[in-house]
Amino acid sequence: MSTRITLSQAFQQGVREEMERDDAIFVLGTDMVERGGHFAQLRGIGSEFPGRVRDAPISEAAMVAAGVGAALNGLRPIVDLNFIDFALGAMDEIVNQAAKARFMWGRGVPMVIRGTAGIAFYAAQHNNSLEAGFAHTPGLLVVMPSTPADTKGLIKSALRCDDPVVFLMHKSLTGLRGEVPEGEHVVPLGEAAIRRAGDDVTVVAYGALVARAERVAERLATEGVAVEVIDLRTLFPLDLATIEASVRRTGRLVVASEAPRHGGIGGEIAAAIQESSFFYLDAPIQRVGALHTPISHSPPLIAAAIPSEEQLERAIRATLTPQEAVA
Amino acid sequence: MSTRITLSQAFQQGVREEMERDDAIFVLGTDMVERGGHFAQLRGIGSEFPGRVRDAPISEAAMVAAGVGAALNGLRPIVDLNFIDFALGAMDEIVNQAAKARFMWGRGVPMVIRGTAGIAFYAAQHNNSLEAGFAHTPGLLVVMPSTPADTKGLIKSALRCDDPVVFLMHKSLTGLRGEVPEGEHVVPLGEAAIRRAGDDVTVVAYGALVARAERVAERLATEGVAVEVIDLRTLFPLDLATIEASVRRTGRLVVASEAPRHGGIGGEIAAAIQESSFFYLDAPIQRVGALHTPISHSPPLIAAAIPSEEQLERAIRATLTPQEAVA
Amino acid sequence: MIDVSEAREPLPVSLDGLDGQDLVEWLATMQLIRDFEEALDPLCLSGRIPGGVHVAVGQEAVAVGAMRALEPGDVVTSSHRPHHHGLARGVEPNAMMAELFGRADGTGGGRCGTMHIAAMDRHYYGGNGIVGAGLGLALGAALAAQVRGSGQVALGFFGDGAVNIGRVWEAINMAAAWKLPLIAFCENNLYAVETPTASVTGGDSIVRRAEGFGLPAVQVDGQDAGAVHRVVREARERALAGEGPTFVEALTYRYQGHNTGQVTSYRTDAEVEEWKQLRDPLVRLRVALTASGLLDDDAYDALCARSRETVAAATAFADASPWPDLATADAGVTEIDPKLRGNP
Amino acid sequence: MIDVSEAREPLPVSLDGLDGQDLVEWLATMQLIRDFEEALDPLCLSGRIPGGVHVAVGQEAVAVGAMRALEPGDVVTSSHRPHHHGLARGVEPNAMMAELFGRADGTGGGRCGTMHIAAMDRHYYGGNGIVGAGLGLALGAALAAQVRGSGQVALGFFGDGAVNIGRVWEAINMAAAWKLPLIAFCENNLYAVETPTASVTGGDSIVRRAEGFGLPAVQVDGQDAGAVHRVVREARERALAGEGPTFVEALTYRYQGHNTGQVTSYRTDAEVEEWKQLRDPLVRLRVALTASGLLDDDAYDALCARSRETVAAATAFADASPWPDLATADAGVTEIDPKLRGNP
Ligand SMILES: Cc1ncc(C[n+]2csc(CCOP(=O)(O)OP(=O)(O)O)c2C)c(N)n1
Ligand SMILES: Cc1ncc(C[n+]2csc(CCOP(=O)(O)OP(=O)(O)O)c2C)c(N)n1
Ligand SMILES: [Mg+2]
Ligand SMILES: [Mg+2]
Repeated sequence: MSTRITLSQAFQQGVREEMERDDAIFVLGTDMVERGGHFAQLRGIGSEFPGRVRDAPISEAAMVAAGVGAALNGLRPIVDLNFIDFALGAMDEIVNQAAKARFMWGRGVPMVIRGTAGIAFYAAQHNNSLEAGFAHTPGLLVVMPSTPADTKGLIKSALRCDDPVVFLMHKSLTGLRGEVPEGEHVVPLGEAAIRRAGDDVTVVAYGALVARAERVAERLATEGVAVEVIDLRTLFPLDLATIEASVRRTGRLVVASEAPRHGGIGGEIAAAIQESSFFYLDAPIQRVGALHTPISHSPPLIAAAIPSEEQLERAIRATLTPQEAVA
Repeated sequence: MSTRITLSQAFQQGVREEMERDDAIFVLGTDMVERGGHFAQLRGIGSEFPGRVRDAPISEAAMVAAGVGAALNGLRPIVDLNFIDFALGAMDEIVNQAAKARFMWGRGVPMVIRGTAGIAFYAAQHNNSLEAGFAHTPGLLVVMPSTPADTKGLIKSALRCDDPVVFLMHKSLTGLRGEVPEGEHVVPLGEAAIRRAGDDVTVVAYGALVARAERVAERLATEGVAVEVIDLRTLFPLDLATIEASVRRTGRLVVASEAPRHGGIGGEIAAAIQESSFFYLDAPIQRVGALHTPISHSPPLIAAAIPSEEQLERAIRATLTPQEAVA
Repeated sequence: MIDVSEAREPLPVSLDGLDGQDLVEWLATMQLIRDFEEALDPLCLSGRIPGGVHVAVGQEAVAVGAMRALEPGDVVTSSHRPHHHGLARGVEPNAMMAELFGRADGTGGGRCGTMHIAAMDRHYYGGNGIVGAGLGLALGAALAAQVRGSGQVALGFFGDGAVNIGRVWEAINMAAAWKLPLIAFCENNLYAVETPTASVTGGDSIVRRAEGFGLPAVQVDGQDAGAVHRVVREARERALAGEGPTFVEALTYRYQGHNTGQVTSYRTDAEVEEWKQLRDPLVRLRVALTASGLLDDDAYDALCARSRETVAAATAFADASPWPDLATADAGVTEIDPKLRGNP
Repeated sequence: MIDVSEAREPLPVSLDGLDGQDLVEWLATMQLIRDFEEALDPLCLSGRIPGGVHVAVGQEAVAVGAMRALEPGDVVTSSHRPHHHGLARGVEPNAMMAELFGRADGTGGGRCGTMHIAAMDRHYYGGNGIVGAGLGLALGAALAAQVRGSGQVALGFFGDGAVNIGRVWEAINMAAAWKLPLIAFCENNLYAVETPTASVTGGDSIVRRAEGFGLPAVQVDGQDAGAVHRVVREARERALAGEGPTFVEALTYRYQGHNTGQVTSYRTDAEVEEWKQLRDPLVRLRVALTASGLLDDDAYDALCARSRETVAAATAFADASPWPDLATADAGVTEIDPKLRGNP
């Protein structure tokens, strides 16, 4: 059985089922009890689980700290940070406390840090791409689903994980609808999904770029180019095995992300794959990402800063006809 | 004229000369006036420049915020964060305020954020490698010198730059001695240095790994392997042009960093170089970095987590005899 | 706060010692703010303004009263609810509206949008998307003012929700310890999004909390522009006399939801009505000006007409303004052009 | 604080209602802490302990008085100056010393070192390298205690320097707003590294600052173990009665420099001598116990001998302990082994 619901509702379904299963899950964030969070993502949960959802003051550092301490003392908190940008006010708590407790003390911190991420409205300070920084932080897991079904399946896994998971939900996918299996539907952390099979070029993406890559793949299929689209889903740990297997077949790789290209997760993937699969590559790995700039308010400026379908297509074509650079 | 002084003294010399040159430079940090900062790096400056050095409360967020606001209102602050790890308590101020002001408002934030970085004692919470995150943040420049002369030359450039510069000084290099030119010695931001020329393999490193790479290069020279060692010095913007020119000669690249290898700056360099210089590469680019773990207190555990000379050597050798992976 | 349990008509305002012509300008600016902001919701809902905005309808006296107590060289920073501050500081309505529309003629050429509109030439460092962060910039401006001996003060606005952001207290402590010329200005409109701030805030008084940091803290009726003006004026004088920062808590109210189109079911109609009927800052100022003969009905009508025209003209200006040049999307991020050496 | 201007001998302590045998154990633990910590400087300088340590010589009564007011199930978090808390909580001296040496038999197998020694089985979440951060973990433990109805309280230690870290006040506000069973315990030893905290702190009283956040705040003589014990006991009772958190400021003093081998030129010899002569927590407790016949000189000497033996044994144990297994350098970072799928 499945129902067609939004990504946000799928998140809620996953949280609800886990809260029914496990009394230790506890939700903390601003405007949670009545509104269900800034994006109403948990609307209703407050009254369904009295005492297990709490409205916090605007104190991101204390929210995360409270989550860490509560996790060490028997709860499994979801700390809802609203926009993930506000994690910047709680970085010590995330990086120095949550991420390091298991290593130092042998006790995990089962906590989900939820944040709305990706590029959309509200300009520079609400459109930071922090995922690469989290993925570089030993002790954190990082998740960013692109479909409602994965959102449910991944939040269930995150809530069963004994370590801190940064759970990123893309602003522009909140209302995305899709079939979501009812009941026990669990997507393991650390496993990518092949969204579309193809033997010519591998495209790795996550978040809002997955659908964009699928559309480009569809277009290129009409020209006879078979693009394999891999949705990372989990950003740490990366599923390099799946990417590697694909690239060893296609010989070509494009990695796409909405984060500034420079220093993003695409660099890690490109570096790892060229290292492991150098002799399988028929062309340089292409990376597609945002310009090295804060995000603007004006829609055309936003669009100019982040990867378009055209840009993705150009990158794919570049792997098909690599230019011998002039020596 | 030059004198043989420590990296810390070279920093001080650069700061002193710039403070003499420019009245707007102002120093803010804990224990600055008498002690000259936690590492005595500015000892004496407090009494030499009365009113221009101030002891701050332990309030990293307010220190950086004060730096940003003061920079917008006519000062050129040095905000000394002691260990760079404490920047985690000021991330919003660094990433959302300092880094974005010029983009949003057209006015730069001439501020140096100094921090002691790199891997050494004091365990997990005092040994975060934050440089990759800063380099991924549009609006920030990032510097990490490896010699006393560069430290002087780069702090002078940083203090003349109209944008926020994160200035990282390696814990274990504080007392490193070297010849430092007196007076006007300026090292431009964004230019790498070739520490040792060679035509067989290029090694790119920064911070404490530069000297390690030089020692390995020396050893390998006895076997007839000519290693070119490039010291990045500035981590953003990267001097990809210099690396590229070198790799196009050597055909082989190793990137070394003490940060966790996964997600570090090495990934960016490897990705960019394989893209720009794919057909010049004779072997996969190797990256050497720390294990994906917080840093321990115990010296052997620290040593096991970060790149050793042996590891660097293995990586260099791997580029000399690349293994055709089994298909 | 004044006890309103017996009041049936708008409360008086305190205009002693203020210049009559100035006060008429205050009312005109407050009217402009109201008309400007009331025009925004439909513009957002129709998509002409991309995204939503936080409007401060009901909070006009705070902005005008405070801003008119400052001098042109003083520094002001704002919050995520910034239009009233910006307009009171003299940001051009045309340029503000064009910025909201995301157009080339906006204050930031379309880069900033609602929360970052600034006027650096007026020492107005703009709104801030991060609760409490504007105060930090004001802190720094005050530090520079002290170090440079520039004779400026800096005023940072923030909401009641920000009193639970730790960095706000770091800034206040630093200003108090160093006797910086800072005015920490809390617009207490009782709610943070949908959460009554009192329900998540320890203690029963924001000013008492502030006093613990060693600076004078005054609560003022934020719907009385004159009263706000007086406390800011006094705070400014203290600051310039080297006596350090002042904390101001202005009791005010936002009539609309937190953001465009948002419901307000978390508060009672009676509460909203009481603020509108008895405390509306525009009505109160108008009544006082009329009573003292400074503003007759014709003059008031003319003022309102000018305000409406200004807003209409701003909307037309914004509509006519071109989209930004896409080639500049990543220009001016830093002074050094990183592309020079191959990245990014 | 007691006025000591006329005092010429150690001040009395307040032991009313406390059990005599308990008090002897307190003194023994305080002596152990002192001997243990006094042994550390030479061990650091000779390199047997890698890096330096922050010792709390002079602050023993704070740790013992507070810890003995808690129950085994209560949660405790510490700071960068953590050995006295750890030893008072019952961390084995052998395991603590081995950890300081970086050896396999240390509490953290050499991973933690001085600032992160913990005893999770004793609900002691260890020291913290980040000023003020321990309080945040205690906050969370108190939240879990409240939600789970576990009957625990949580106590978080921090220094006077931490009162200017914003997150400390975020935590205190949250605890006050939610009436959490938290004891926020400030060890005020007057200095943060070399900076007199008063010189960078607005207001003239830490407890007054705390009161502004809506919780009771008490100042106590931190060199009087009995007095510390009483305020923590009372705070614990309040917490368990659902009345919420308490802020405690204990006035204390560190005799040595901030970190191993550091100078103390920022304070006068007279100040140090006054604390040592009139307020030393061990001397004061011993004098009281002797006067009340609970401890004669022989028993005291035996207690001191045991303490010295314990420290000597711990040092020998640490010396004999092997280095950690290098193959585990990156083990147990997360429950999922990322290597499974090819990274990192
Ligand atoms: C650090 C941070 N946390 C959360 C938010 C999301 N947010 C925006 S406005 C707001 C409420 C602010 O309330 P208040 O300070 O009272 O200002 P008001 O909206 O009432 O003017 C919140 C939670 C934010 N922008 N920044
Ligand atoms: C957030 C942060 N900033 C700075 C430091 C560096 N530091 C370590 S201890 C210390 C002084 C702390 O003073 P106090 O809180 O009074 O504790 P005490 O050392 O007196 O016990 C400082 C500044 C730190 N560890 N964490
Ligand atoms: Mg409010
Ligand atoms: Mg102290």
